Amino acid sequence: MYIILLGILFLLMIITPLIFKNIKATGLVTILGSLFILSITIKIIMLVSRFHSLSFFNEFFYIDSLTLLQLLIISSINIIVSIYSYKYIQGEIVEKKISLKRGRLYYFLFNFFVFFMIFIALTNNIVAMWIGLEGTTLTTAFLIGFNINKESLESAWKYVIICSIGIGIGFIGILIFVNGYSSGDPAQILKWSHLAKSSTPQSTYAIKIAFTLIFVGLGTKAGLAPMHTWLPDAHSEAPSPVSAMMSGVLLNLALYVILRFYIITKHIPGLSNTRWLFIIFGCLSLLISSFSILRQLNYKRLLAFSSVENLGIIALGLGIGSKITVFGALLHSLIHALGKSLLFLTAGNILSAYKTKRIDKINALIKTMPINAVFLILGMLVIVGAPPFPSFFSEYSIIVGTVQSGNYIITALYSLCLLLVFAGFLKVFIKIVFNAEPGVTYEKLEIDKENTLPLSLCFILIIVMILFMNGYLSSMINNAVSIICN
Amino acid sequence: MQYNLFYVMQSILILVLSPLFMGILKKMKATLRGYKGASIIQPYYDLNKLLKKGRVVSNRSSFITTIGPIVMLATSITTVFFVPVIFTTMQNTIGNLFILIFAFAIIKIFTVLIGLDSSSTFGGMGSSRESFISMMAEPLTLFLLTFLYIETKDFNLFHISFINSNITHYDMAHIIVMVTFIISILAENARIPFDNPETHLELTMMHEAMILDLSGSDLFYVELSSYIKLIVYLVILINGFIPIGIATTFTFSALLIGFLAFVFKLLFCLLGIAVIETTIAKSKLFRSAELFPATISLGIIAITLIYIL
Amino acid sequence: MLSLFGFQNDWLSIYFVLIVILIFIPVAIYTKGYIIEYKKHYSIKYMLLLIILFVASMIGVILAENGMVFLVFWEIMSSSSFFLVIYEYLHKENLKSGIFYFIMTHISGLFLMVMFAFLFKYTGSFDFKEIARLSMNFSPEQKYIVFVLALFGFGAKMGIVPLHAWLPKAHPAAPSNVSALMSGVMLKVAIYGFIRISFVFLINTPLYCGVIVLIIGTITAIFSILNGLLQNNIKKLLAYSSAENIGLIFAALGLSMILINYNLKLLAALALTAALLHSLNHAIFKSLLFLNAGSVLYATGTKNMDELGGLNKKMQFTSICTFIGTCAISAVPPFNGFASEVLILRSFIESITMVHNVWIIILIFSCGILVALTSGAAFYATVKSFGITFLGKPRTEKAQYVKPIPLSMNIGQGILALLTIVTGVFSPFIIKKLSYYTNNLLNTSENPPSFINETEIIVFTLMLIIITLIIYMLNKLNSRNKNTEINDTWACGYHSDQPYIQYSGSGFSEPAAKVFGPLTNYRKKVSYKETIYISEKTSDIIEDHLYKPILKVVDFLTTKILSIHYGKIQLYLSYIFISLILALILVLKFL
Amino acid sequence: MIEDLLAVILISSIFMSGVRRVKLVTRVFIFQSLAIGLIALKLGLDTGKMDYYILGLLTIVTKVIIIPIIINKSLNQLKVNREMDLIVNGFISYILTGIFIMISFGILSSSHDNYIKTGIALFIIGVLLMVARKKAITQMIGFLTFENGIVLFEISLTKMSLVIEAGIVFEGLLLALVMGIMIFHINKTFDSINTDFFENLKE
Repeated sequence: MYIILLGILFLLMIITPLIFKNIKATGLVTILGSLFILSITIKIIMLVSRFHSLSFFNEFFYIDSLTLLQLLIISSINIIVSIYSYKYIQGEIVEKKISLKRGRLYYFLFNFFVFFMIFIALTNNIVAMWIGLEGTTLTTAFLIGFNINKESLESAWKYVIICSIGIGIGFIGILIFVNGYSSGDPAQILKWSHLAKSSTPQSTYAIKIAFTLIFVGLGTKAGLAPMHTWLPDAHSEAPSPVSAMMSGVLLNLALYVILRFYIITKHIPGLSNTRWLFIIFGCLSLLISSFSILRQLNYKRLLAFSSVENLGIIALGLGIGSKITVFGALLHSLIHALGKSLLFLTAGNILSAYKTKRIDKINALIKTMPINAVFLILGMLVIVGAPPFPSFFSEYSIIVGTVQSGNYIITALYSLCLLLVFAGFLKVFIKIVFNAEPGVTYEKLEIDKENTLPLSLCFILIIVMILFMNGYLSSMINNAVSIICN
Repeated sequence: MQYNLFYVMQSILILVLSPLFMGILKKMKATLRGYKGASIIQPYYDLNKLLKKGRVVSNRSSFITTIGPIVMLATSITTVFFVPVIFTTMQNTIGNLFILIFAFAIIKIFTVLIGLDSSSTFGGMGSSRESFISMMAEPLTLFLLTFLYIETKDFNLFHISFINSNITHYDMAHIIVMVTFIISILAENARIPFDNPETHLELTMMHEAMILDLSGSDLFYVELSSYIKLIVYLVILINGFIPIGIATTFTFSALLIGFLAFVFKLLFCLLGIAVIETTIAKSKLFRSAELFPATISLGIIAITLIYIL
Repeated sequence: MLSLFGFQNDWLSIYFVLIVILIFIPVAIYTKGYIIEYKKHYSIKYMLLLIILFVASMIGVILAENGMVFLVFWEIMSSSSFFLVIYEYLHKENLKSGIFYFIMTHISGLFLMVMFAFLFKYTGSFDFKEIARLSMNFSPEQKYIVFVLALFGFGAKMGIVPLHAWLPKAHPAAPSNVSALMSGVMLKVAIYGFIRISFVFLINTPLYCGVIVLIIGTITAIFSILNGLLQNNIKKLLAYSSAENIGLIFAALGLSMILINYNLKLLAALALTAALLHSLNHAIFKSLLFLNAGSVLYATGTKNMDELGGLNKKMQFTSICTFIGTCAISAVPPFNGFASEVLILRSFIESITMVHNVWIIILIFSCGILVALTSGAAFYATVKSFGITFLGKPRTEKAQYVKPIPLSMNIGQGILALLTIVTGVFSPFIIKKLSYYTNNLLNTSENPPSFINETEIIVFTLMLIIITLIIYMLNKLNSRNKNTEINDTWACGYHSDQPYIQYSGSGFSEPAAKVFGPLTNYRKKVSYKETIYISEKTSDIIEDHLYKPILKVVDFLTTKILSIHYGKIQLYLSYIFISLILALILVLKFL
Repeated sequence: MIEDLLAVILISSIFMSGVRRVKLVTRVFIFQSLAIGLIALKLGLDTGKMDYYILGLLTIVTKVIIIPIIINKSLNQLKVNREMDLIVNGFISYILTGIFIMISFGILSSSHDNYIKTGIALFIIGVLLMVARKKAITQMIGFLTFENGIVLFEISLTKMSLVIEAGIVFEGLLLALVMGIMIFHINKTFDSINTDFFENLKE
């Protein structure tokens, strides 16, 4: 029922920009639709909390707590971003940066993008997950190259090539993976819920290869280093709402797909060591991104690197694999989505006010754009893991987990990277917000008040998360943890 | 009760006689240098003269100059009541060495600040040097305390002199620490080789430079306080290290012996200072600063000697 | 009552909470007047909010009974103090030092996080009671690990060498009321944490832990006070002096740890009492001095003592308060610095006679010498700061035309000055109370003797006051019919009204610079340009030789790692394939 | 028949790795795709399963007809349709592909599945085209070659449901379309499709 409802909703949302010429109406429809999606998500959450898991359409769709987490992330970020887009696109059109047609294209692609993400989260079919990922590549490729100029085209091209190769590799992995189970019932073989329960495959060797291919291939899409190279380019060039969506949700979702395969792989005897892939690539991502953050000239690029870093943290947490770290990783994916969206959207506001992404061109934001400055600082605190924000607990639980499992080197490395990221963030954002050049008087900009509703909404969600962290949220995450750790 | 009365009396004795001892010191120096010198009660005349004079105060001076000399004198008078002179027992509750040592810090801080108070060049110079010297001399105080504590397991000077009074044979460490303390006395009381108390030459003076802008009664207080301070230091030296002969029972003969022994030892100490001051020239500030590392290593040797030998 | 809310209520926490509150009240009163100055450029509500958050989080840290709660409050304390440090953000250096501070404090936070993770690993709990119950039975290695992490974690916050570099940067940058809180209270919170870990949890640490703490504490004390001595910025000098006092406290703690190891519990309790008392005393007099520095800054607009001088005429009350603070920090009786200084020296001296290991004796003795030297240097430094700033003649116009100080600021200073005297005179009673608790903590079987003769210091004080009054009366009598002439200071016949004939701040500390110059990287340059011009510079050698190389390494690595993102898509693709091949090899061969 | 077609694929692909002219590469690619499509059709004929027919037809329609049209369209706008300076020149490219294919065949020596072997050869060549060439269009063809390899894998390894297979092929087509549109825009903005100009974003 709900799935059909969702499908119809998306159909409407996708068609609207094609039919309606009015950009405002399209925007409103999108906001309305995302509201509906959120309410459906909440409804589904309530259902699942009662039945533990649900499946629809001959198990083509399957919902458990892990899915719920993704759904929650997608739908909450979606509503924030669609509210943001409403003013953003209008502003762009008013400033004659884009034509009306492109504005409608934006909504078309954006809704498609969201559709694919929800599809990935809901589907039970492992190949369908892949299709969904490929679909997000297709839609976001245009969204990244949205402002057709040299930089955005370059980044879009890199994105398309690198991600399609990655996804191609992942697909080979999936093929081999499925082949490893070919003795089973052909009707069931592509179903994740079936695979997770099924007995050992014919060849664990093939599964090993397959999982590595899947990990590296889809890891490209998830932005794990050293396959992350497309990410800073794409995130810095895409329109800010798209960056927020990609950074907060899409990367996470790609990791989610890997995780689904990992859950299957993990239960095969002798293959639980594949978790080292998570640890190694997680650490690599942490290292590379944290050092890169130290010397960035472009604040959106900085945020992109931070996404790599946070994905590294999540991967590390999943890789360590004890209950506490997995809990931390899942919690972190949630708070990172919110925090990073907050930062990207604020960055978008700053970009539209200053027309530059260069850090050294922006000073004394607290004087010129006080509201955005406050959100920027708050977002920074969320991302670097300052309490009482949940990111502190998620990052800390990973420290506890690494110590508990005896991987002290990883603890040291992890702490070092956290420190470096902290230093890098602090240097840049404190400079942007507080630094005042002597002899310059800073006037308050009118644009400051524009488009702050989504920011405050985002922050309210974070506050809500703090409040619910010990209650419903943690029980939901704990359910998800038990799916992974079993 | 009679003990306490006697304590007060012996302390008042010191108080009253301290200018006399300074006169004796000056006389000794003069004799050693081969001239006649002033009478030994000359310091009383000097002090009396100062007391009679009016004050000349710098228009820059502050409450430091107003209260400083008074507090300095009061402090040094107070310390006198915290030391044994010719009689000591184990019953006494006051007389902790820490309080004595730190009480001199009151005098020091006021002298130094008075130097800075009148905004003259000399004062600043004197203060700076005095602070420097006293900083370097600080570890020597520690030696004193440490060593006496090792010997007697006590910090009370009355108890220390009581316990030490029957020691006749002094070991090496004892002598070494005594020497370091003597150096410390010279440094804290602005004697040669650290400072020349007689001249008013800008290159050589420290203590005099600081009180250069005082006059009249202010100068009286400061001078008297410095006399008393020197004598108290010497009393600590005498009764801490060589208390032999000090009265430990409250009989007339013992008190007499104690008095004679004390006077003899004090005169001997003054003679020692006079000899040092006539034979050694005041050394450069940084040269004299070098004396401290030397003394510190001496002290370390002394303390380790106790443990290794 | 407190434990109802999951908070700690043993005497240690209560004691430190008392310190926080004791300092906070006068500082809060002071703040009322002090912030007027900021109205023009900055938001006042923001500052008040942050200060309340800051103080509340400190109390939270102290009262926390759970590792997580502790860490949360700890981090909130760090972030709120950071935003307070950069409160005057229009000055660029403040931002820089604020960032440096926050990074250092984050290092501290990370170490503590790892430490609590280890405690969790060993005991399976974050609850302090549970940890305290199980931590006694730790193996020596486990104790070492926890101890080292605690040392770095709390040490970075306290500012022990070599992690002290943020202190002299952050304190001058922060508004003075905030520096008073930071130096007076926040450092004590770190000390509290360290005591809780090493005395309440670990109790019997291995011998070398104590040795390390003792050595580090002593080095911190002597190093920072020699650096502080050469500063001309009042607040920087005070910041270094804070590090020095922390070093002293730390040395006393180390001594106590060593003594516990030799089962000399009574003496250990003495050293611990000394540390605790000094924490209180330092909190009071250092806050007082920072508030005074704030008043000077408020009135004249400069922190550089070479531009000041002669403020006693126009800021009588402040100068008296500063004088009291200076006396306290120079351990002049009967002010409060004296009592704890005596206790510290006493514990050093007594332990020399009690310990029976020659090498430990030599260590304690040499540390004792350095501690004594430190107290001498502290005297030198604070006399410099008071004398140059308040006495003599105004050196520049800034010191000539001063703003009047609001009443509330004076009240704040006055309360603290009063506290300095009260806690000094009544220190024996405080010591008695404290030693009761420390003896309890260390389980000494014997009855604790009184560490200091209670009557003596009071007798001394009373005598001093009475004699002073008598002399004062006599002086009045004596000077009744004599005239007092008030004149310019005689300047050997030159113009005596020239302020530059006075000793400057750097001149005052010149002797020390000559002897200890290499320790502080002191450089002097004399140049001739119309007149002789002398420029001096000091820098922190640890910053130069430890921090900068590390930064260089990080910089180098950054350059190398950044060159990964070369911009060529072909290269990027090859990364994917290389990592694929490597991952395959890894998975197939090693896993 | 199938073996012959596989041979065609291998030969064409090795040729692809060293050819400089973009048009020629495209033609070889068409041949290759056609062969793959034919293989799928032949398999369908042999086994009688609908899946193979659909796959074969879809492959032919998209890769032999639609995608070449897209490529040609973008090629027509180019001034230079020749790889000017290769990162790895033709000679070495041939040798490299030979070596890599040899190694991969060596690794797979235990398997007798020629589809997989050929598929891997296609992967290698696709990757080579993407890594060692500078023109965006060559990279696109490299990617499509890579995808052809995937199709061969698919043929060999699994049987999936119709919808899914259609989805996969359809997405391949869409991707090619997206790339084509991008090349069009790139050519318009950069006045070239040389990826050497793609170095604005670094660090």
